[in-house]
Amino acid sequence: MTAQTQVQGWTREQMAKRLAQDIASGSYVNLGIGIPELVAKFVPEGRTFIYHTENGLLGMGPSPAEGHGDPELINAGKRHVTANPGAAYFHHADSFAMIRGGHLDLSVLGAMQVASNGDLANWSTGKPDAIPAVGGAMDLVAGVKNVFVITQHCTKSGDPKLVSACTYPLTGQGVVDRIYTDLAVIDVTAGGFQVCELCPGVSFETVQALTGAPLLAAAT
Amino acid sequence: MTAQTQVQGWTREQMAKRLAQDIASGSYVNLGIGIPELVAKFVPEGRTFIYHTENGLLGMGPSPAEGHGDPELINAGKRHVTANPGAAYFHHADSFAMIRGGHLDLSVLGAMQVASNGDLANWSTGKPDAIPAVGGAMDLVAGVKNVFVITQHCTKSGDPKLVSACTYPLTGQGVVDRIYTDLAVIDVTAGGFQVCELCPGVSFETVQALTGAPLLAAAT
Amino acid sequence: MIDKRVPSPAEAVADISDGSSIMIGGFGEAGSPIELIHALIDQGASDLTVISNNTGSGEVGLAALLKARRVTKVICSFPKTLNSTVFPELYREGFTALELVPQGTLAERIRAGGAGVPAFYTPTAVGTPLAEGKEVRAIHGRDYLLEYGLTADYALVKGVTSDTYGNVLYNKTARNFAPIMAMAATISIVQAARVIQPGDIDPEIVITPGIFVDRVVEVPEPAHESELIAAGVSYP
Amino acid sequence: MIDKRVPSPAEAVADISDGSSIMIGGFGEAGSPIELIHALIDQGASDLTVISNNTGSGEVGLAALLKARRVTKVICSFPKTLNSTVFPELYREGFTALELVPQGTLAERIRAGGAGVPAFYTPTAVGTPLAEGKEVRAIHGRDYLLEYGLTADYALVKGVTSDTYGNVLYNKTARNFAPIMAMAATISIVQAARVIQPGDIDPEIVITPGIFVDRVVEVPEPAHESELIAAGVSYP
Repeated sequence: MTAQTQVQGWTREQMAKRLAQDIASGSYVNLGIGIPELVAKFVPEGRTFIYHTENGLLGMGPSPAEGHGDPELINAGKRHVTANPGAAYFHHADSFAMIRGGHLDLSVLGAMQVASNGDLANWSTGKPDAIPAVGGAMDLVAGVKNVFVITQHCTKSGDPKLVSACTYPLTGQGVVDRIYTDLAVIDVTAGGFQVCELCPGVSFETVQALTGAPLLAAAT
Repeated sequence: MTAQTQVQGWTREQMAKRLAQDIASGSYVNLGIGIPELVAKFVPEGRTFIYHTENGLLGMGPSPAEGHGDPELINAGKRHVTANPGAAYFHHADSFAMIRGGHLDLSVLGAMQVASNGDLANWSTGKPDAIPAVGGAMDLVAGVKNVFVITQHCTKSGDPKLVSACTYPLTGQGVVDRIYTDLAVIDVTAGGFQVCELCPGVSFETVQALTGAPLLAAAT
Repeated sequence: MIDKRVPSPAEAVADISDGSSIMIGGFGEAGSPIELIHALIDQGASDLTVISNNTGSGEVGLAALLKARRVTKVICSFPKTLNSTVFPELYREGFTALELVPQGTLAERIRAGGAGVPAFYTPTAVGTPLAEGKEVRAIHGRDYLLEYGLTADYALVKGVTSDTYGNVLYNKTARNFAPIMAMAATISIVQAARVIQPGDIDPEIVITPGIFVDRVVEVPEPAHESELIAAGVSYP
Repeated sequence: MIDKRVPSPAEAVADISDGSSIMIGGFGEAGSPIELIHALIDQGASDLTVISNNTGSGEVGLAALLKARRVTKVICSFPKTLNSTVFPELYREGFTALELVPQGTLAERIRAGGAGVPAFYTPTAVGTPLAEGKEVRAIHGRDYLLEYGLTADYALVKGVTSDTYGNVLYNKTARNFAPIMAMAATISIVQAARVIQPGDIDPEIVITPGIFVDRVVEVPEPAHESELIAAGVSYP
């Protein structure tokens, strides 16, 4: 049994809810596939977020009722979605102009590894037999104003995902601003990883032990 | 009295009508300001041309009845126009994507000078006190598949406009395919200017005398 | 009178020759021109280069074209999809080569190709394996990669409505790559559920102006990839 | 609730400071945001760089802003218009500098600025005086110029309809530079004849998605430059 499994951290939903607290009302947000999608379930009272999906929709709404999906109204994860009032459709070059041009406020992505200098690896294991597939991840991290990562603190086999240097192929260099894990909220600062908030019941030392790079304590 | 004024050449309307004969049905055409605009009056029987105006309209129609103009429906010359059935509006970047991307079949432009290598000068006298203004001319000659010039053979003071080398600032290098003047239709070939057709009653020698570069006779 | 209609998907793709480059619209199944792709399979052209965001699912549409061993190269951003087994096999076998391009770079390269922009700089993929072999240039203090415009011999795209001039409207997120692919291909072929007369589309709402379209074919009830797969279809 | 409305043109332009760069929509009078420009004149900011296709006519709108000696540089393609005397005088005097850019290069530079493309190559102006000082690069055997993306602190544009999220529709050829300027400016300000609620515009026909728009001001009966000039108006 690894160290991590002994720690009772936040659930995925709690991680997503915690992240949503940090999004300002009126933000334009792109949510990646997987845990990032859960963030849409936790819009704080009184705030409005507008969701962008890179396949060509601003103002993406929730999934339709089962059986009411339109195969031509999907999100980047190719799931059926809906369009909210005030939505707009556009083609791919315009969609990535929004991304690359810095018009989106926030990109929320999963990660395989994040380095203490903000490097992100989330698209390939680099294994020779892997079919490489990148999608829009490199565009998002290169262009969006703020990049938040949401991920389990460690891999399934217990290895740290927060590391001193990524060993997997990079998605972007120095692009991650903040990381939300099951154990903590961690900022990427000029000095490296800095704890912003610990999951209740989880100690700084525990998080440090499960992190592959030095952690700075929360600013006081 | 200059040589030119003794020659009875084609009228502007005749020049425009002659040029229109050389446009294939279904062509996408951009007409410059001045004599080029007259071409639209002479669509040969059975053909359809679609006119592009670079300020954002494909399918431009004729001028509206006096007093029925919309100040927000104008052509590149800033005159009131109409939109034909099947028209489309678009923004300036898309409009010049059509031009630069080689999607237009024909650009018809006026000229101050055309050189025998196809160089065109039609935007500036280069005089120090002139207010330089270029508009879309350089984009049109760089991008459109075929460039036809329509112009009087000589300037008002009788100087040739067809020359061995332009003395005015260039609009583009080696861009003109064919020239329609009041005296002749002249191709720009690898060997220089070549007469394609003479205005009835005008001799090759007369045209040569009024041209500032050697003329090749029409191919037989 | 200008009329870009052709009677059938088969006639629309009849002249595509071996070795052609073909842009195929769609993001996943949304906007995938299945009837045109199936006509291309029937037609038989091979050694094709396909530029498309994905590589298809199941054994219909784009995946079926691959399975028929007609495609020797794909340029795409995400060649993995649910139910996608065809491409991985061809790729591992070495039959189909892959040029992997970030999605936004792919879109911008296609748009550039259509707009007569031969090359441009982008911040995407700087410092990653996908920057290998590419020119890096610092502009205003930041590094960018040089990327080239992308054109193709043909584009196959799916609209919802077109007029006979080739002015096209799309359905929701099925729009995706279609407008820029129509710009970037020498011959752009549109399948649309409804083909109407010039003047029947408000010029303010046209998405693809007809100048970018060469052929229009009416396909009144286009198939959806997921429904074909659910029905167990394997084309042909 | 997101609501980008501001009550008046004056409030919409209130924070524009001396030395700002401002993109101003319009091709001739079509799409010229006259009420926003007049509010800017009233506001008093000076030493402005204006990016606009023309330099205005008569002594209203853009020409009036120039006449008020607020603009020390213009970046434009065609600074000569019928009834345009203001700019030529300021230019000859040396008060207002001119960066002359071919119209399509201007449009593409603005679009690039908005799309995060720092620079691109174009065939336009190769071998002309407007190529002086610019990098020339041969790509696939043809020469191209390197041109840089253009951004600005503000954009002032005119739409016909907007919703409170800033999704904008335009009127005919008044669309021209507005959509790309809205993309390229840090703060984009739209005057629209009608401001409606989110959901009142079909998402298929939105021209400028709200993400590119920061402020929307309703100007129900916008003036037309030619009518003001015909009426002998000289602003202020």
